[in-house]
Order: sequence, then structure tokens, then C-alpha cells
Amino acid sequence: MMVNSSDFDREVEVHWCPGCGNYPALKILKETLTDLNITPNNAVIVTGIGQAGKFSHFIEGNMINGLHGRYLSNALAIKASNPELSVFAISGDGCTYSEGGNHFLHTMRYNPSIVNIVHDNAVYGLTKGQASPTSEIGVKTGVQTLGVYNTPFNPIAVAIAQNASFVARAFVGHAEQTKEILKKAIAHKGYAFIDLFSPCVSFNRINTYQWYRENTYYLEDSYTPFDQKEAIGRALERSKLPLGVFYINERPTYEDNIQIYKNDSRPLWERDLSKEKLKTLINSFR
Amino acid sequence: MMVNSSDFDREVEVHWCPGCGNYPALKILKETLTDLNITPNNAVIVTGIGQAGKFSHFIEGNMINGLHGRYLSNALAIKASNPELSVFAISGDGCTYSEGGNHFLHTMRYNPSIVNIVHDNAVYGLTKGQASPTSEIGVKTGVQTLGVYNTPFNPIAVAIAQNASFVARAFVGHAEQTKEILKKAIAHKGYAFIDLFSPCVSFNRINTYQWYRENTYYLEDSYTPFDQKEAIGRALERSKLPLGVFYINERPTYEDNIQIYKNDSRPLWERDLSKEKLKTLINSFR
Amino acid sequence: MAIEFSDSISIVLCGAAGQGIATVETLLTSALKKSGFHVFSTQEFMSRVRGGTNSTTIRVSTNRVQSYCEKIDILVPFTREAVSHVKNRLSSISCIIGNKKLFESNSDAQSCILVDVNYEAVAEEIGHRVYSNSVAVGVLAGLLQTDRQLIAGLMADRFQSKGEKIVNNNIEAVKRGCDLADEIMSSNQLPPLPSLINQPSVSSELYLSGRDAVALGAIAGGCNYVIFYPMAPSTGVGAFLARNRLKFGIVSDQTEDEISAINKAFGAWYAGARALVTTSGGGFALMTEGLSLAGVTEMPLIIHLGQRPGPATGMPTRTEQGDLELVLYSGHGDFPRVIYAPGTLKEAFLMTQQAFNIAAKYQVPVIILTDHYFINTSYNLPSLDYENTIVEKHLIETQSGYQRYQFTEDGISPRGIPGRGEGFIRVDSHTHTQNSQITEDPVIRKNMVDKMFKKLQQLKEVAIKPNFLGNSEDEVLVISWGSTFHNVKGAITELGKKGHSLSYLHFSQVYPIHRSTSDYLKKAKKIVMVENNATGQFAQQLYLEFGIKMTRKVLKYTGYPFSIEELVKELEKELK
Amino acid sequence: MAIEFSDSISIVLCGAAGQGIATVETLLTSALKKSGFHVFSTQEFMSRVRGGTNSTTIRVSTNRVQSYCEKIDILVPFTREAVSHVKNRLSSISCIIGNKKLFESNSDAQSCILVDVNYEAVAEEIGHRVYSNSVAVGVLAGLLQTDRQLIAGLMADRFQSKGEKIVNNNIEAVKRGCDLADEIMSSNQLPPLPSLINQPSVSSELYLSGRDAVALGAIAGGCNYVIFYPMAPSTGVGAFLARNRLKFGIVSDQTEDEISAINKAFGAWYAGARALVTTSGGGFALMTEGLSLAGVTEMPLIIHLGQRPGPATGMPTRTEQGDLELVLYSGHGDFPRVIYAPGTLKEAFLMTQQAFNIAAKYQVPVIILTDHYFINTSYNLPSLDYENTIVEKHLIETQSGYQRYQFTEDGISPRGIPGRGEGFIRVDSHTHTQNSQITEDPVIRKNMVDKMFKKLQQLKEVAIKPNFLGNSEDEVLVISWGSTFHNVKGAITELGKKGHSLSYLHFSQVYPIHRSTSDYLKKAKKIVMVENNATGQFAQQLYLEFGIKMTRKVLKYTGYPFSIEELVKELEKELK
Ligand SMILES: Cc1ncc(C[n+]2csc(CCOP(=O)(O)OP(=O)(O)O)c2C)c(N)n1
Ligand SMILES: Cc1ncc(C[n+]2csc(CCOP(=O)(O)OP(=O)(O)O)c2C)c(N)n1
Ligand code: SF4
Ligand code: SF4
Ligand SMILES: [Mg+2]
Ligand SMILES: [Mg+2]
Repeated sequence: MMVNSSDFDREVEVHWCPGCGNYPALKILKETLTDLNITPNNAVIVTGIGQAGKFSHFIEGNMINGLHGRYLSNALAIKASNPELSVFAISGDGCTYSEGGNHFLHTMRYNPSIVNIVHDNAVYGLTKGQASPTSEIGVKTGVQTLGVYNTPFNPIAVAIAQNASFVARAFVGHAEQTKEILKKAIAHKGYAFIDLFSPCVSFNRINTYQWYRENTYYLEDSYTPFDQKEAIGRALERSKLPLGVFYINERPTYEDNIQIYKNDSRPLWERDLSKEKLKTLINSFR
Repeated sequence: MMVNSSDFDREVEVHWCPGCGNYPALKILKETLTDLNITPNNAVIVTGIGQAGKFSHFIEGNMINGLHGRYLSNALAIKASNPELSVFAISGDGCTYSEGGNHFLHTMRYNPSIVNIVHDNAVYGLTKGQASPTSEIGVKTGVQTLGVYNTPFNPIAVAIAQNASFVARAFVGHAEQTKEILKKAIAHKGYAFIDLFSPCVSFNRINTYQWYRENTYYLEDSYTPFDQKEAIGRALERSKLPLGVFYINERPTYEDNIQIYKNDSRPLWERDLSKEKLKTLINSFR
Repeated sequence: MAIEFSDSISIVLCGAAGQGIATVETLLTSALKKSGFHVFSTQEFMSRVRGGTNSTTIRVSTNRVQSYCEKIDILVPFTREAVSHVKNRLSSISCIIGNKKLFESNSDAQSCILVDVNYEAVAEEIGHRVYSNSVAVGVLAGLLQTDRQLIAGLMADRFQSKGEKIVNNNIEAVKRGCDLADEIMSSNQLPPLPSLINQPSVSSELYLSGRDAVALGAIAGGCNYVIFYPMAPSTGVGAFLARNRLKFGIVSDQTEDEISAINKAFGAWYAGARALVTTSGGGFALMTEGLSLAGVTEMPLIIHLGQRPGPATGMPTRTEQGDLELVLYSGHGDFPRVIYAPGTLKEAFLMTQQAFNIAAKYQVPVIILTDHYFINTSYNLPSLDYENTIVEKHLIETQSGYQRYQFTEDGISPRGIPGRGEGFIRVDSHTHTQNSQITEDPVIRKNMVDKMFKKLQQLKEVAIKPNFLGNSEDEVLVISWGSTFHNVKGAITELGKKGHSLSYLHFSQVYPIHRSTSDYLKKAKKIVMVENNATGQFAQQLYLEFGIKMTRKVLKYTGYPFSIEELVKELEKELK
Repeated sequence: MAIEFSDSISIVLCGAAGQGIATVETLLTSALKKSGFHVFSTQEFMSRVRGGTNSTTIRVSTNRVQSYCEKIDILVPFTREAVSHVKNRLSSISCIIGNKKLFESNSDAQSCILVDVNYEAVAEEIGHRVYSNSVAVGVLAGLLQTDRQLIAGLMADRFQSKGEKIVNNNIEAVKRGCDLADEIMSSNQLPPLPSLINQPSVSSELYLSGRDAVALGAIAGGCNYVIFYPMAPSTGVGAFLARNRLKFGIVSDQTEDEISAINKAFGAWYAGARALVTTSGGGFALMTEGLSLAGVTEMPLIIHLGQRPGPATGMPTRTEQGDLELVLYSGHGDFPRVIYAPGTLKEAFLMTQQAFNIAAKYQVPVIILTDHYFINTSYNLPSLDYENTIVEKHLIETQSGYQRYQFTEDGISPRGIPGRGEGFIRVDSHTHTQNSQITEDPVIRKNMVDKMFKKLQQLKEVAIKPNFLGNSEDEVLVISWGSTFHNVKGAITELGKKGHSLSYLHFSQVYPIHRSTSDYLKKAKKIVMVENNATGQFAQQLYLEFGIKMTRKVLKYTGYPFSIEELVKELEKELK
């Protein structure tokens, strides 16, 4: 059965502001899934809370719209319970790097084969414009009235420092390139992380489409994403921000490591308790 | 008034196992405070929960023994409320990198002038031997019965990737060198982080005193800790683990950025509400 | 539902997020109040930044007006969806004033008086449709016969920062709006609106929201540290304090998460600061362990919790009183706490102020429960009695040998802070000795728990009495708590006009409950509890404490606040 | 306190952490049970890895023994601190058997019968002091006349992995211990101990702890995902399942924190797994928001909560029943839940098993409340009825157009899972429509809340009845819940021997409470509630539900469990 991009459409009102970066992000994902012939039935979209977190409401298929900051934990467990599903964990920079920082830090250590897309708009959109961990120093908001003074969080550098197995950055303004990156992420076995620049046209007056266009460039074709130190070096660049795949580090996935799928690939829901084994175990207490 | 190392002694039974790395750690801290003439009255020791977290019970002076994982938030707020206090935030690797991972990640972004010492024994001591985020792949425990398979957390690399302002690693088996590192950390303005190798003789049979002696070396005298990329490179070394100060990045501290201490250095408890100003503010609603 | 409200006019602005309804509201309410009218306004809005349909109800009155009615005298629609959004509130006396394209084909509008005014067209004549909101302000101000000079002045203040041209264009827009109002009135397109009388004394009163009252109360309480992770409807209190932080020497911190927030508040109080945490139910849920830490260490804490409907994300911008049991029972292990739930702006100010003193004195967490409705509702009031408040620090200079948890007669151990005095300030999250050493001694454990409950006894003594209105002979006693105060009172007043006398007991402190309550409950023949939640959480508490059951519970859990009309209807059921 | 317990002998091992008391316990209880004696053991220990003073009480009996008594027949001290540690439990019939250096100068020992046995010296003769614990096992087994061959076999099993030499030395150590026991007995150093009778049938019974029973129940319930962050006393359940994970196809995950744990459990159930979270009060506190997520999304969840005294870190290795209100009210917003609190090992097994079916069927969180005492207490029982349990999945294969929150008569919407069927499984933390779209509609909100409460009604129907023992004519009804079952029953039995007839109502499901309770409460003349907490949390619940107050509450909140002796004393107060 061939998948159509429209298979992912839902007849609901989309709640984002006109011009929001989440629109192209949605389009890119739908088209990529279509290109890869991933059906809505085989995918699960897991989101947190925030504007990016509403993503799951606007795409057809299985979904969890969970709590603010906790979606990576939901996603990891889905993959561990049923490795046959394609799991997409999607949310905002506040959700992922602030409330969910600990899960971001640790989920990558497990290396589950999930695709984690963080819509990075350097602001809290849904709660109306507070600074996020990726906001630049000096940015003023209704709460950061004297300007942000915390050092910005560098998700790419942290992920590489953590030896995450696939680390990329993309920009919604570049649909084709982003699709390519997304396809690589989907093909990757293990945790695939994409920090996706996605402008908030209502609250972030600095990091506009224009700004991202002018302040980013793609990692050269000659760049090989296998040297951790080199990759971090690129992640630390600030004058212009590189886009593309920074780092790949193939290693056993979480689903492999769990070992229970080695001899039996059935998802957990298909399995039944062996009363024989239970009997043996109980009898071991005699 | 001169401070004596014994000023920090308390007449209570110490609960650690004989041979535990926490003993030399305690001795090192007491002696360093004494050398620097920091009195128990001016210091606050803030700890979490774990064997390292019990630290505050065994040293005289002001202390909080708070929750598992949350001590960095306690410590930051103490400093922000009273910058005159010397704040030491001390706990274990599980407390800091696992339960407290999000606060570890973000406290360094604020850059408060606190010294954060993490007793890294690569195990959960108090809860009897489960793996911690710094446990090596393959290590077997009562819970990780098939061996650890999560990629170890590299606190030094993450801190440098985050642009933390002072990042060091030390080993309790080397008292003198550790004191030197600690003195630098205390002298540093801003968040000073020390990952302190501290063997757990009861549950970690791999990372023993001997092992640390054999598998560490000091960063060369010629090493200058100001290049972020270079510093991360050293942090990624695994064959032998470097000790010493990896990275220093001087920048305004949290206490500076708050701005309220600029013209008035008094801690918050000494200040009084200006009713005049309150009146003006209330009247602005007329 | 057809209550007349003959002394007031009710105006509803309705449109999409991003269309500037809030600006119209601010300018209009300010102009009206400054003109000497009593004014009330309340906002309801969706959880989105652009689009959808939101509305603001403004009531203008000859008399003090602090409650919400459904009745609409004037509706200004900003979108095609607007009329249908408020359709249940429209009647034949409702005038819809706006661009006819927005309602002419809408059947919901047809029973109303329709007045075609094209704000945008006028604005475009001035130079840009951006001025259409100011035209609308002009029309409404004109209809209510507000002083035009005064509005011009307000416009000047508001747009000052944007330069002279914009100021002038806005003033022009308002003027044109007022002219339009004159036209409408002279052409008799409107039925006679209730005629209102203004009083000069009102013009210099305060005009505040619940959010403002809580934030001002915090400042008056000596708050010098505000900590939060953004979450509707609580963020505004944090933002208010953040804006004023240099003036009052306040540390303001948007933390990485709510767990950090509560643990920072803990550290701040430890070091002698007076910290406020502001959050909502979901954020508070994450603070449960931290609350327990404050419990065992007897650390003062103040948490403002702006309620919204749960569970989980629920309805982020709607209202409910559903978190009472959450705050009452959260935290593992037993420890005393205090819960306030102000019903008026004055209470919100004074109780938040007092919360800091109570927390400091009794060394317990104090929780201030508001909700979306309370936070987003404003009215004028004469003043806030800040002059008679004092900031009580309840801190000692310690001597050497100081023990933080010294056993005392009343269970309160004098509180010292690090860096002041000879003593050491040692606090411990375990069961601890008087000097905060970990202990596993059964007798000390028992004594430490008993110490806490001694404090609870005293907290009962200083509990705020419920507010009783009415006669003790009334057959029906209505009870409510927190934000429902004015609306319940409004309903009882309306019933009074119909000849029914009901008495009313309102609780602004919901835990511990003042013992005088017992008498009221015992005397009442019938008791009706009004709560904005599904299970009657406060009714349960009254039962637990006093053993008396409610005759009827009026519970609303749609996510929306009670209106006077609705309450009149519900209360009448008990009168039949 | 002088209860005779003439059919049992009570042995206490007391020493420092790290001295191997647990090994002695395991070997001894195993040997005794295998010899056909009924055996009970319970451990109390400090929160440290080495040092301090811990003890284990082992009761050996002719009859079934499942409760804790203070009486000590034999004390084996391993340190100088040991005797004083249990001094309140010693009497003139207590024999202290050990190295005299550990007690000869201790005044607390002086009223006891003292027997000098130097286990270490014997061990050193065999080659190393490491064998002294085996010598002790030998002495105790010898005194109780256990089959020597059998012990040798146990030693062989236990030390097998360490090589033949060590096995042989341990066997030798035990043998030498038995010889010593013979000497002691023949030299008449001991008074006559109660003489016990063994029964061959007991030898093949199970010997389990509360921890084992819960973990086995989980496996029988089809648990295939266990998630936890280590925390006493709950970790053991996780470790048990982790050890057995390849055998049963279980995913075992020690997470980064408790918040991740609950959210993983959520994801796992969503995808069709049957997940168990195991934690303690402090960890549960952090899961509050996650519980609320399960509430609004109607997701099954199972949480095992091993209670310990709070607030905050409290007493990590002590016991309390203080988290009932926490689990009952935690989570913002209203939603149904089920709370079990097994009183026996059998119940722990069956209820944990059933929890998975109930959660799956009603799509609600089910919490299993145990505590430190329950988890760390073991006794023999004939069997576990796993054969009659079934794993009910309650999952459907979805059709296209499937709506996760379809309104149904009974409030239960058929549950599908992703990857099975044509439908899409959409779950949302907001107030949602039947197809899980965010909504702010007041009517849908109300209907969704009502849907949840329909489920609560049904959960009341399937609630487990309280266990009634006694005659309905008895004047005094004793009530307790959870882990106190056997000790209360033991006390009532003792009182029965004294001629007092009390009836007893024990609750293993504490929410919702079965309606049959009402009759018992109404009939009783006097009701005595026994709870291991400070405020009588379950008594409050009974009052809320049935309006009946307790005559007396026996509350203990020292961090330690009730003993039979203590309860006899407390219950007698109501008999006077
Ligand atoms: C526990 C909790 N805290 C706070 C919130 C309120 N909240 C909702 S969205 C959001 C921030 C959204 O920012 P981000 O994740 O960057 O998403 P964006 O809206 O920018 O796409 C916050 C703080 C919440 N829902 N839950
Ligand atoms: C919220 C919470 N979860 C779990 C625990 C149980 N706990 C106490 S200490 C500890 C781990 C200690 O490990 P680490 O921080 O490395 O300290 P160490 O004992 O190794 O020094 C845990 C999980 C707790 N006290 N609180
Ligand atoms: S507020 Fe920003 S992030 Fe949210 S929908 Fe609007 S543009 Fe997008
Ligand atoms: S268990 Fe390990 S960390 Fe804890 S006191 Fe013993 S040696 Fe130290
Ligand atoms: Mg964002
Ligand atoms: Mg550790």
C-alpha cells in the first residue's frame, strides 16, 4: 500500500499563529513519512506541551500528547515495548531542554531507535514569550526584563559530549535539506536527535526566518561526522551556525540491549505469561 | 581569628564504611577551609542524599542536608540570597548526574559562585550498589544483572560543552593535588565544578584506589585551561583519565547579574521594605 | 436568567487572540474608572497565541461592581465567530455594535439590536487599520459618555513610546469613535441603556486584577525572591514582581523546572530571604517532594497556586477550584501547613502579605490558592491598606550552641540564619535530633512529629475567621470559598431583591479552618455549598472537621466560572 | 508484656551492617523450615552499609507463625552494642549466646541467661574468622535440633560457586556449631526452651518475604516491564524482577529519576506492555504529575509503593503507614484510582496479580501500598494460587474510525494499542474530545469528568471486601489495614486466650472501600483503629465514607512496627 501525504492530514483547526515555523515543520514531516512509505498506523508521534507539543494534534495517526517535559520517557518506553513501531518524539526547546533536561540527558545514553525532533525557537511560545534555554544573552522578555543572562544551552554540543548516536541541526526554512536530514535520522539505528530551528513569529523578533538564513550554513560535503572532538568543535561555532549531521556513532541500540527481542521479536502485547516458568520460580522458594 | 582544622570536627559517629573515599574527601575539605581561613560560620555545606550526601552531618558549621538530587538548587538560592556566604554544594554521582541531572545542567548556566564537589564513585552507595550514570558499560550489579549498557555520563565533557566557568577532576587518593584544585575552585568567581573520584570500597570492585592511581594522570603544567574545544578533547580521553583543571571561562557571576547587590551589598535578610516605594507602586494603579 | 442589573451596563469584547482586545479593555476600563464609574472586567481566553475566540466582559456601574453576569448590553464582535461564541448570553436587549459583515448572516445575532459600525474603515481613513481598536474604544467610551479629554490623555500615555504621530492618530481614532457614538445615539439605533451616575471619588480609586493584588501583597509582605517556571494562570504574578525587582531589591528567577523552583525557595528562606513561588496545579504536583522537605525541616515557604482545570494539562486557560485536596494532602509524611484562598482583591493583598509573616513565625509552608478567574478579573477599590501591615522577620541572632530544632513549649524553635550570630544553622531532611543530626531513635521521631502538631494547634488559633453575611435566622446558609465570593454574594443580593433572605459564609482560609465555623454550621437549617469543582472538596473538609453534611452542593466543573444568573437559579432550587 | 508464646522460640540476631546477619538468617530459616518447623523472620536495620546496629527476629514454631513479638528466647550478639540495642526486649528467660566479651560488662545483659560461645575462635580453628557466621548457624540449628545432613546440603548450595574448599569449611563450621549446641545443652547452661514439634508437610512449603510476594504477583499479573529508581524499601521488588527478566521477557529499567519512571510506565502501557513502577513515598511524590496524566488519559498504571516514615528523607529504613492520603489525593484534578494494601503474603501475591487486570480493565492507576515492615518480613506458607489467576489484557483490535475516548454506558472506552488494527490510538493530556482532540468545550469537559466517575462507581462494585474475623456480637471491633494484619490478629488471639473476645476487620483494599463495611461499623459498639501513622489516615477515610468515628485510635509513629505485646496492651485499654 502506498502512503499519501494526505493520509496524515486531519480535519481540525490548527492552533498556531500564521507564519509559525511549526507549519513547515509539519509539512516536512508528513512528506518525509510519505516518501519513506511509513504509514500512520506504524508511526507514533509523541509530543510534550508547548506550541511544538501541539504537533501531534495536527497529524493523523497514533499519538501521545503527554506532559510538559516528559515525552522522551514516553517515547523510549513505547520503543522498548514494541520495537516495530516508528517512534517520533517531538517538542519544543523549553519542553526538552528545560523541564525535560534530565530526560534529554539520559535518553540518549540508552540509545533507543527513536527520532527526537526539537523545534527550537529560542523562546517559550505557548506561554507567551519567556526566554528558553537557547535564548541568547541579552534578549529581553516580559519576565527577563533586564535581558537573559544565563549562558545559552548548546544542545548539539551536549549531545555530542554525551556520545549521542546521531546528532543533527536543521532549519524549517530549508525544506529539502531538512527532509534529507530527517531521512538519515529515520534510517539511523539508535537515538537520532535533530535540533530544528523553527521561528516563532509572535515572540522571537531576533531569530526570524531571515536571521536563520543569514546566520547558518551547511557542514561541508567533505565533513565526516564520526570524530567526536571534531564534531564538538563544529557545535561550538557561534559566528555562523552549522546545519547538517554533526555526529554519528553507531552502537547497539536499547532494543538490542534489552535482549528479550533477540529470540522473539514479538512486541510485549503479543506475548503471554508462561505458567510453567512461574511455577518453577515459585517452587524455587520451597 | 585563625581557623583550626578541628573547628570543623563534630562529635558524632561517622556512618561510612571503613576505607570509604568520603573520609579522605572530608579531611581534604576541612584542611582546605582551614588553610584558607574560612570559618564554619561563613561557610554553608549543602548536600543531597546518598553516602556523599551525608557529608554535611560530619562537618561542623552551617548545613543543609536536603533532598536527593536537589541540592544545587538549594545552594544557588543561598548564594543569591546572601553572596557573603561561601557555599559548598556536595553530593554523589547518582544524586547529581541522575536524579539531579537537570539542575546540574542548568545551575552552571547561571554561574553562581558556589563550589560543587561531586563524589564520583560510579555507583549508588547508600542504596547498596546499583549502577550510577558514571558506571562503565558491562558492570554487573544486583539490578544491572546483565551488565550496564547505557553509555556512561561524562560530566566533565558536558560541563565544558555547556561552557561551565570552572571544570576540574580530582581524586581523593591524592590529598595535596586535590587541595590545590579545591583552592583554585574556591578562589574562582562563578560556578566551580569538581568531579572527585572517591572509591566506594563496598560496592565498586572495579574503580578502587589502585585503579584510579593507575588509570589517571595530571594535565601537563603546560596545559592552559582556556580553550573550550581543547578542553573537551581532554575530557573525552578514556584510556587514561586526566586530573586537574580542564577549563576556566571567566564571566559575570549570577550574583553580579542579579544586579540588586550592585549598590547595596547587604544580604536579603538585612534589608527592609520601603513603604514609600510600595505606596508609589500602589498609586500607579489609580 | 433575565436579571435586570439596572444600575450597570455590561459590555463584551469578543474576537481572536492577537486582535488587541486587551488593549481595548485596558483603555476603556481606565477611561471609565477615571470618569468616576465603578468598573469590573474579566477575561476568558483560549490556550493559543493567535486566532480562536476570546472575550472580555466589562461591567460599568453606578454602584460598586465586582461580580460576573452573563447579561450582555453591548457586544463588540471582532470576528465572525464572536457572536456565536457568546450566543447563550445574548438576548433581545443586547446590542451588537460592529462591522455588519461579522454578524449579518449569523442567526445567533438575529434577536439582538444590530448596529453597523465599521471600525476598520474609519481607522483606514486615519491611515491604518491598526487604529481600529482605538476607534472601538472611542465608540464605547462615547456611548457611556466618558470625558473625551481624559481619553485623549490616556491614549497619549499609552502610545507615548511609539512617537507623536502614532499618539495623534490614536487620539484622532478615539475622537472619531466618540463621534460615531454620538451619531448612533442621536439616530436612536440603540434602546435606552441603563443610565449610570458617576462619582468623582471613584476616579482616584485603584483598578487592579487578582494578579496585581497577589503580587502587591507579596511586596508588602517583604518578598525579595520570586521563583517560578511559567505556567498559566500563575506567571503574571512572577512577571509583575520581575518588572519591579530592581525597585524592591527582588531576586527574580525563571527556573529550569518547578522542582528547582521549590528547592530554590527552600534555599532562599534558609538564608533569610522571603521567597515566593508561583505556579499552577501541574507545577505544584512536581513540588510535592519539596513541600515535604519544608515540612520536615520546618522551613517557611510561600506558594501561590493559580488553579486551572486538571487532570494533567487539562484546560490551561480555564478556571476551577480543584486543587484544594492536592495542596492539603501533598507531601509524604505528616506536617502542618496553611492554605489561604482569598475571595476579594483586598483579601488577596492582605492575606498574601500576612502569609509571609505566618510562614516566618510558624515555620510552615503557606499556600495561597487563587484560580484563573480570580487572577484575570479586575475591579476598582478605594485603596489597599499597606500602611498597617508590617514585615515580621521572626529571625534571631544565634548564640553558640544554637540548636535549630530545640524543643520548646509551643513547638516553635527560634529560627536563625547563616552568617548572623555565633550558632550554626543546620537543617536536615531526615528525622533529626534537636541539632539536626540524623536519628533513628523512636522517641525522638515521635517527639518531632508531636512538635509539628503543636504548631498546627496554634495555627488553628490564628486562622482567619470565615466571613459571615446575613442573619443568623436565615433558613439557608450558603457557603463558598476563594474566588467565588463576589459572584455568590451577587446572587444572594439578587435573591434578596426577590425577597429571599439567605445568609452567607465565605472562607478565605480553608486550612486549618477557624473553629467559629462550627456554630454557623450547627445553626443552619439548610446548607448549600458552592464550589467550582467536581467533587465538593471543601464540603468534605467541613464534614471531616465538623461532622456536618451539606444539604446541597452546587458544583460546576465545566472549566468556567459561576455567573450571578446561574447561581441565582441554583440557589433558588433550595428555596422551593 | 510477659506473653508466653509457648509454642514458639524467638531468636534475635543482632550486629552491625556488613557482619553477615542476613546470611545467618537465610541459612537458619531455610534449615528450620526444611526441617518442618513454621518460621517467621523480620529485619530491622539502619540506613548504612557498614557499622551501626541491626537485628533480625526469627520465630520458630510448632504452629503457623506470621507475627512479630518482642519476647526474645535467644539473642546472638555480634557486637558490643547488640545487647543494649534490644534491651527493652530482654527478660530473665532470654539467653544470650555469644562471645562473652560482647556482653559481660553490659548491665543490660545481667538479668539474662548468659552463655559464652566464641564463634570466631572456632572459625579460626577451621581456617578463617569468615566462617564464624556458619558456626553461629550451627549452634542455633543445633539448639533447635535441626537435621544436620540437611544443613550441610544447604551450605553446599549456598557456597557452591565459591569452590569446594569453602563449601567444606562451611560445612565443618556448621558441624562444629552443632557440636557446641550439644555441649551447651548437655551442660544444662540453658533453661528448657519451649519444645517444638515439626511437621513434614511444612518442609516443602514456600518461604517468602513481602518483597517476593509482590514481585511474584506482578509476574503472575503478566508484568513485562519494571521501572524504578532505587529507593528503600521498594528496590527489592525491582531487583527481583530484573533478575528474572530474561526468563519472563521483562524489560527492566533503572531510570534517571522517578518522573521518568512514571512517564515510561505510561508509554509502556500505551504500547500494550504491562508495566510496574516500584518506589517509596518520596519517589511517589515526584510522580504526582504523572499520575494525573494517567488520570486524564485513562491509562492503566501500577505503582507499588513501599512506605517508610516521612516527611522528606525521614527514616529511610524504618516503617510507617503514612502515605495513604498521599496516594489518595495526589495528582491535580479529579480522577478515579484503586489502592490495595495487602495484609498477608497471599494477598500481596493475589492482589498484585489482580492489580494488573483491574488497571487494564478500568484504565485507572492502581497503587499497591506496602511498607518497610511488610517488605522485609518473611514466613512460610503452603503455596501461592497462581494456577487460578489469569492475565486479562482487555485490549481490542481497533477498527478504522476508532475513538479512544468513546462515550459508553459504563464510562469504559475499549482500549486499543498502536500497531494492532486499523484505528489510531490517540491520547492527550488536555481535556479532550472522544477522539482526543484538545477542547475547551464546557459540556465535553463535564461529560469527560462524569465518565471518570462512572468508572469509580464500578470500581466500588469490584472492591475487595474487608476481612472479618470474630463474632458479630463482640463488643469491640478492631480495625486495621495493610501490613498490620498478622500482628493485630496475633494480639487478638492472645487476648482471646485471656478470655476476651474481640472481632477484627482488616482492609486490604483501602480505596474505594467496599460497601459491606458500613454494616460492620454500624453494628460495633466500640471501634478501635490500629494504624502505624500519626494521624489515623484510614480512620479519616472511614469517617468520610461512612460517617462513623472510632472509639479509640491506636497510632504508632515511632518508625517501628507494632508488636503483639504492645497491641495487647493497647487493646486491653478498651476492655477495661
Ligand atoms: C509542568 C508544567 N509546567 C509548565 C507548563 C506550562 N507550559 C506550557 S508550554 C510551556 C513552554 C513552551 O515552550 P517550548 O517547549 O519552547 O514550546 P513552544 O511553545 O515554544 O513551541 C510551558 C512552560 C506546563 N504545561 N506544565
Ligand atoms: C527521590 C528519591 N529517590 C531515591 C532516593 C533513594 N536514594 C538515596 S541515596 C541514592 C543514591 C545514592 O547514590 P549517589 O548519589 O551516587 O551517592 P553515594 O551513596 O554513592 O555516595 C538513592 C537512589 C531518595 N532518597 N530520594
Ligand atoms: S507563538 Fe510562536 S511558536 Fe507559538 S504558534 Fe505562534 S509563532 Fe508559533
Ligand atoms: S557504601 Fe561505598 S560510598 Fe557508601 S560509605 Fe560504604 S564505601 Fe562509602
Ligand atoms: Mg520554544
Ligand atoms: Mg555514588
